[in-house]
Amino acid sequence: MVESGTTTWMLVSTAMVLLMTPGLALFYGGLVRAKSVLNTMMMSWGALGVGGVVWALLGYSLAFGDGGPLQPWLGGLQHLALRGLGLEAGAGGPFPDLLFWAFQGTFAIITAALISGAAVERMRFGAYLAFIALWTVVVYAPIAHWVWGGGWLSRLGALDFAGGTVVHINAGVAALVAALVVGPRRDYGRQAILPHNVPLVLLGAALLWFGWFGFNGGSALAADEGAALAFVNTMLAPMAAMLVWMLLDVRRTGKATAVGVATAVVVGLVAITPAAGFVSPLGALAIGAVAALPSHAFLAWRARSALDDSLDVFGTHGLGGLSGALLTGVFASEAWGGTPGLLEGNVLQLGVQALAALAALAYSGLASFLLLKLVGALVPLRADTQAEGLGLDVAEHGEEAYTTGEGAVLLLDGGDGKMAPEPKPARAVGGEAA
Amino acid sequence: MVESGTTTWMLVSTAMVLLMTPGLALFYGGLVRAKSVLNTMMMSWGALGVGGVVWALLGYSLAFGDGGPLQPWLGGLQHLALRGLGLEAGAGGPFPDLLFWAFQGTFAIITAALISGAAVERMRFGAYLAFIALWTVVVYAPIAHWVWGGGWLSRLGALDFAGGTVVHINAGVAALVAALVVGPRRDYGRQAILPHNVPLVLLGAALLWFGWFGFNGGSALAADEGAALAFVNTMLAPMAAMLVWMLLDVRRTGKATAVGVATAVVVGLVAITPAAGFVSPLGALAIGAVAALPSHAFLAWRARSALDDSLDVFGTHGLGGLSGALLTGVFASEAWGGTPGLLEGNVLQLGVQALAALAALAYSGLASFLLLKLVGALVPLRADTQAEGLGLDVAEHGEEAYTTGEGAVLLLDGGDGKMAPEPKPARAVGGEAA
Amino acid sequence: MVESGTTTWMLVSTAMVLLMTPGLALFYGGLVRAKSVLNTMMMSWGALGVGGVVWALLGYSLAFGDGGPLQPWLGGLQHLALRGLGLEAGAGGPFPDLLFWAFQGTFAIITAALISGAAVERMRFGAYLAFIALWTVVVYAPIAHWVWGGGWLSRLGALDFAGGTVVHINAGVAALVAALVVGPRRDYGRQAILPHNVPLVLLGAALLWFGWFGFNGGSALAADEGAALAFVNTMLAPMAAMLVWMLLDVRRTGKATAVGVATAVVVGLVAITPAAGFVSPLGALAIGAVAALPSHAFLAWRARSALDDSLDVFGTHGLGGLSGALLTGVFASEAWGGTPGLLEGNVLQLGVQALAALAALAYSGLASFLLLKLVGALVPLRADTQAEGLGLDVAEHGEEAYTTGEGAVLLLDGGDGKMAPEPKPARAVGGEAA
Amino acid sequence: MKLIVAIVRPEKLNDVLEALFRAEVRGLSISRVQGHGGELERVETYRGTTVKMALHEKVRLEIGVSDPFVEPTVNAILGAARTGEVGDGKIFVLPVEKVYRIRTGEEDEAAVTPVR
Amino acid sequence: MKLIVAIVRPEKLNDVLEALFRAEVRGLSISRVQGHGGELERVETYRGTTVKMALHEKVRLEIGVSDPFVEPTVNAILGAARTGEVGDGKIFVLPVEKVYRIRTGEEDEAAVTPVR
Amino acid sequence: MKLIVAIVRPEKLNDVLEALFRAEVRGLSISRVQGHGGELERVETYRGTTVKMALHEKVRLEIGVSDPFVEPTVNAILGAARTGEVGDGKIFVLPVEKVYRIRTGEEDEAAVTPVR
Ligand SMILES: Nc1ncnc2c1ncn2[C@@H]1O[C@H](COP(=O)(O)OP(=O)(O)O)[C@@H](O)[C@H]1O
Ligand SMILES: Nc1ncnc2c1ncn2[C@@H]1O[C@H](COP(=O)(O)OP(=O)(O)O)[C@@H](O)[C@H]1O
Ligand SMILES: Nc1ncnc2c1ncn2[C@@H]1O[C@H](COP(=O)(O)OP(=O)(O)O)[C@@H](O)[C@H]1O
Repeated sequence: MVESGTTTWMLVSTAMVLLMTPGLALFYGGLVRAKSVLNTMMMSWGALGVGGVVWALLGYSLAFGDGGPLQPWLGGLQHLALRGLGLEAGAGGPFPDLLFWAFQGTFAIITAALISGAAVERMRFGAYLAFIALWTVVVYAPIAHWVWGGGWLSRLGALDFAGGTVVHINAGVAALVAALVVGPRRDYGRQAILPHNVPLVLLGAALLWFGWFGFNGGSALAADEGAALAFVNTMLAPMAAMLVWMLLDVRRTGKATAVGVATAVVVGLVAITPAAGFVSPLGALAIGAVAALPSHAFLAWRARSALDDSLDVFGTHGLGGLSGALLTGVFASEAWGGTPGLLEGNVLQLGVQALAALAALAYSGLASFLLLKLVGALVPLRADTQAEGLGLDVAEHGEEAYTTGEGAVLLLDGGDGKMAPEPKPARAVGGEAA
Repeated sequence: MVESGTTTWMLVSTAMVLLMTPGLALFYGGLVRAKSVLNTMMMSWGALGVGGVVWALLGYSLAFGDGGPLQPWLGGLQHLALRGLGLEAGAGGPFPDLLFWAFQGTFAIITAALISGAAVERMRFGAYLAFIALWTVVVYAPIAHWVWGGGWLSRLGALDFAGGTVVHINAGVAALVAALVVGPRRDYGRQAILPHNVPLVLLGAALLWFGWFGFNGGSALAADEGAALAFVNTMLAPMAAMLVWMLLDVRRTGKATAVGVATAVVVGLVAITPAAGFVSPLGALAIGAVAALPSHAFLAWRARSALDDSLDVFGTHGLGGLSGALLTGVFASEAWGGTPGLLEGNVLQLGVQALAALAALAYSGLASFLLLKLVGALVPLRADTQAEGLGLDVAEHGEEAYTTGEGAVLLLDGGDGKMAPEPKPARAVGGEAA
Repeated sequence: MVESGTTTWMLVSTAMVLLMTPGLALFYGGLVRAKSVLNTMMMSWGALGVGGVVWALLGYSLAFGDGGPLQPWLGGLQHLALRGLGLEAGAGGPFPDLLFWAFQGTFAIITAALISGAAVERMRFGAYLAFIALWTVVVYAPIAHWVWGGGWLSRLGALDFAGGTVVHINAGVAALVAALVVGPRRDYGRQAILPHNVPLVLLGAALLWFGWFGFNGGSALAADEGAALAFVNTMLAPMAAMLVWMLLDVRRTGKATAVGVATAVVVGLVAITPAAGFVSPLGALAIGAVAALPSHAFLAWRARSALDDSLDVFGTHGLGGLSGALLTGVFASEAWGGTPGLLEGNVLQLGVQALAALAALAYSGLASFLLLKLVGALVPLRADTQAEGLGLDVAEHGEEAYTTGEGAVLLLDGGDGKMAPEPKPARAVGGEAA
Repeated sequence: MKLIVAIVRPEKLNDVLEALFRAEVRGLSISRVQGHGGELERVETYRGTTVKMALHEKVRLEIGVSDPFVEPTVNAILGAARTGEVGDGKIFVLPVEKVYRIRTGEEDEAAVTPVR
Repeated sequence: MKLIVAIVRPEKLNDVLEALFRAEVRGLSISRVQGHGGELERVETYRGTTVKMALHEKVRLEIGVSDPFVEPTVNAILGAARTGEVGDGKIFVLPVEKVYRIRTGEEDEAAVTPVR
Repeated sequence: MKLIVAIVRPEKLNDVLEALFRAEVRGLSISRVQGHGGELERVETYRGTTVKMALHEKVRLEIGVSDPFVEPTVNAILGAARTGEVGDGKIFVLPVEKVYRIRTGEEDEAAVTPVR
């Protein structure tokens, strides 16, 4: 039976999570140079198109279908092209089954989009789309199956409330691999590459935080105590992460930074994701605070290293996800809906958490590498030097983000070589035009 | 009886649809030149004020009141100035009647705002506000009545789930007429007029998509299977439209564009609007994909024609709405909550859909023309040449969107000619100021 | 018992109100000069961190705890650090108690953030954070207790549906005091200080309006008739305020302005806040319309005075809140869920409203003054002259909002004086890099 | 060698560019400037703050030409940038001592002769 | 005829404009530039990236004047733009061979004399 | 005294600045310009509107130097800004009649000699 309160919560949560991907586009877009902001944003928007359709046609079935004998590793094909997904209440809870597909789809989409931050300002758009299409099927769907689809990690008892492993460790590692395979930007390490629009970054962070309430709260699959707990924890962890990050910033440079605050909020959100419905609110504060430390240190190191994970996807999502997965094993509490964790005397859980994280790390790392190699064997992964210098907006999309139109000459042949006659401005009907 | 789950869904949906109008302001604002971005945004914001109040005073009653003998054509006057609208559950469903007014009001507002895209950068703000005030009463309310208020089109069995005809064909045609009556911008066809801020366009598209889940999902007037179906279809159709549009872009110029993606998403959303609760998810994918074709072709033609429908309101909303109305007649499915459509053997439905679309087209076209002529007879519709050159932001609103304040001299007389004495900066209480 | 519909509404409302603070960051950020936009935005974001954690540790308990003998004045300490807040339905209604904490927390946060508008472009960030941390405990929590926590104002029968007094009068007065204590910007009254990005202001206003539906609607603490009424009134009042403001603008300068529209919407929202669940929809229209008058006049006067309440926090929130509090006493209606007001013959209620407003005014004014003096005695409140000239973004945060990176030289020693060896760009794995 | 600096209306820029290209002038650089001249000041209002805007958007062209090109260049600009209303702008002709083409190191006339 | 190019602090621009108008200099164009001089460099940090910003925001004025106006113009700028701190900027006086008013085609002195 | 005006590629700016600093040239102002030269035009499309972009992003440097510094300055720019591809830009050397340092009122050579 479909229940109206729960259905409403899942409807709203799904819309909120969907909004995260355009939010990510703004977050990432603000962090790059003005000459590549559109390309960067298109990498997220493209995931909405490509990732969404792939999820409908194939991904969902592999993640949530019944895999039969393969069930520990992969789902079956019975939901190919949305087959068998109806409007009755399904396994997810007292809301239409198709809505569960949609909710999960928004997760698949943003996971793919997250990866793009490692390869901005140089990866070719077509190659990127091809990669994430394959990646959604080959990497995301299986790992989602392991944890949420009845696969081996769920049987093992790994705790991942809303996707710390499936989404964040997974995307973070894939991003790391992409940064290495695609290689650094030519200017990287030689010139300062600075965010062109920090207010856009803060706007993106705001939409991410807002959407994350749906991401974590909706993962309760009910409008109940569990949802409320996940919600409150999603509010507290980034607050704590922000405060700690500001202190670390002050210690390092004497100043708290806006980009730092936006980053910290994301790190806090990432870290609480696997734990949201399993730890107490004070646990959430602790997780947010602690998770800020490794990520802050890693980002400081990374920018001086040769590793051009340009928007620090690994440092924020990969490492934040790792911290979150382990801290879930520490703070999980029976009284708050979780298996007991380390603090409640269950050492084992921490091991299970580590194992799940390692499994995702290994599989995602290897499979992402192979997929990039595969795509790279068919089409070049990188834009050429000149395109990179000019900026990918013009080179890959034939557009500029910000233009006055000065010096732009109208081509009236639509680019196909045949010049149309110069159009005469339409006479206003009835002589309104002066 | 008011039911909490349903009421929540209608509350949230209404807020989401209301957010679409400021979202449209960003979408439209990014597409114009920097010198008219505020005027363009004000055309949407003005609709929130003028359209909303007109809807409260008169529009709603004409659309949803009981028209007595005129019922096929127009509602009655019993809800003038919100009279008779209370908090008990009403005809809309198990949620407060007044909330149905609000939900419908957000539709009336955005429909009026949509039109503005055809007349940006030249239409006078006062004339525009007068026009949309009249238009909401004379054009929008009757057509809404025909389709949703128990009028002749609803009796005929025309399918329009969330306003493909009432909102999009209607606004699209009115925009076409406005473009013709107001006449093209002086630079149109002579100079390249390019979007000044494409990230703003993408942000606007994101808010539109987000809000559209309330637009279509809320149109189920319940938090049930129908809402979930409408929701999922609202997710799928724009994804398909985006992919097809990117392919068409690549075929034409070799490159997928960001403005194209934003446009495609809107076209997909428009096209699925009449069908959202009546077709299967695969049907939604098909509708989104197919609807991209005519709109893409039309936009390419339009920009080289003499028709300065500046932001392509007709090409996206009019034509997208038309495609959607007809495709609803094709893909509507009994199993998914609709009357059977062409694919289920019901040829007639396609005819009914065409008739409804034509009726809206004809009435909106004619009535919008007459209203513009009427307003134009009382006040000039167009800003003068100098104002258009200077940009409507300064000319119509006395503001610039982006300014450093350099060369700005404070006037301390408030513009009324009497100079005030130069203010001495306040002494800080307690000497904090250095 | 936790009820799913109500819980969903409270979850969504809380997320919407939380989004208002980053929305405010955009609203305020657009209104300042480009050189201080990040600092301005950080003042709101900082409130999310500092205010949120302070609320968790101490503020909530003082506002909503049981004060025992002190109950008329202040709550108790039983909820220190979230103690005793669980997931069962609590005093708030049929939704988890912890969610009531979260909902109230979003109010505490935005109230603190609102104050910042009076002190932008000159107040030191650290001093500001210290001030709002103290202020949340010493000023906000007690006033919230008086009105909503069972304190003396609630016993007196003062009507404040969603925080006209607790949030807006309170923040407005504190802002006034902050403007006076911190002192005006050096350029104030000498040079024109203009908004650097008006579209950002409109975007911020959009997010504020959207979130305000949760602010007022959620304050019903139920998904019922009262929520719907509050919602509809939250839609109508700003519409009316916008129209009146545009007329006043036209009367003053001949032109309706975009900054004016954004301001008017906020004034309308502020004014309806105390009344939302107590007045009829027509009453809401009236309140929005009337409240525009004093605020419009005050803003015109303020900018020519020596009072550098830079973003007019007092004029919009303080005065708007005052108008709203009094007009609630006028329009409150028994039929619409309120105590009868002046129009229903109850003169007394107006007196009670005035008293409550005065109490908040006096206490907040005095306590805010003392707190600023206290903080100012420990650390300087103001940035020095040079920092103010340079802009607080660089001076306080070491960042620029908009930069091309030209002339920026990479420091590879992380600012600690030891130069790292120049990094060699990583060799691409597998030779993808050209 | 001369450097021609011209201030023109932004809305006339495309016409000026076309006229220059027609006059075979193919090397130039432009930038946005704000100018003050005889133009009417405009009043703007932001909340309570009313200001008089003393500066207007203009475009500045900078064109290095060899001596025989000075006259055609000036004439092209004069012809294409004129509206007859106050605010059309100015042209300044400055002497230049030396010009270099960075790509080749070529000097003077050779430096401004377009390559084909 | 001379072209006076001045680089000043942005926060001093309005004072400079006022001084120029008082000196009856009414035609000029300004633009935003970034300058390097003796100013202290500032350090900025974006996540892990720390940079030294070698350029500072300045405003560039360009003023075509007839010879008798050179001195008053220079003095007006010197007076109004000075703070005494490093970074106040520079003034360059360049020779001009020819000036045209685009609106009328007037030349030289006539081209820079304001119309009334 | 000379004023050296150079148009260079934005991506070469940092190299140019470094070369200038190494040549002991420490005073300069830069601004963003858009240039037209022999560069290939690029085509952009916005919905149905296809345009040819005739202008390319460049950076303009303006450097006032005393006569002995002209050559080192020009050489520094020539060396650091060159890629060999069309579009590298130009250098113009203009005569200057007078230079003032606003902070001190110093003139000419003294005005451009960095303080220590
Ligand atoms: N003396 C000058 N030096 C530099 N620029 C000038 C000068 N006079 C005018 N300009 C520029 O030309 C523009 C138009 O000048 P103005 O005197 O109004 O026009 P007109 O020549 O038509 O009388 C100004 O906005 C300014 O940018
Ligand atoms: N030689 C120069 N050529 C061009 N611009 C210069 C030159 N020297 C300084 N400037 C400009 O003047 C500004 C201030 O110069 P600086 O030498 O720091 O000041 P001061 O003259 O007070 O010592 C610089 O930021 C730069 O914009
Ligand atoms: N005659 C000129 N006057 C001013 N700027 C010029 C001139 N010629 C070229 N430029 C500037 O130099 C840039 C590169 O010029 P171009 O002729 O393409 O390069 P190259 O010198 O390599 O042939 C142009 O984009 C323009 O900004």
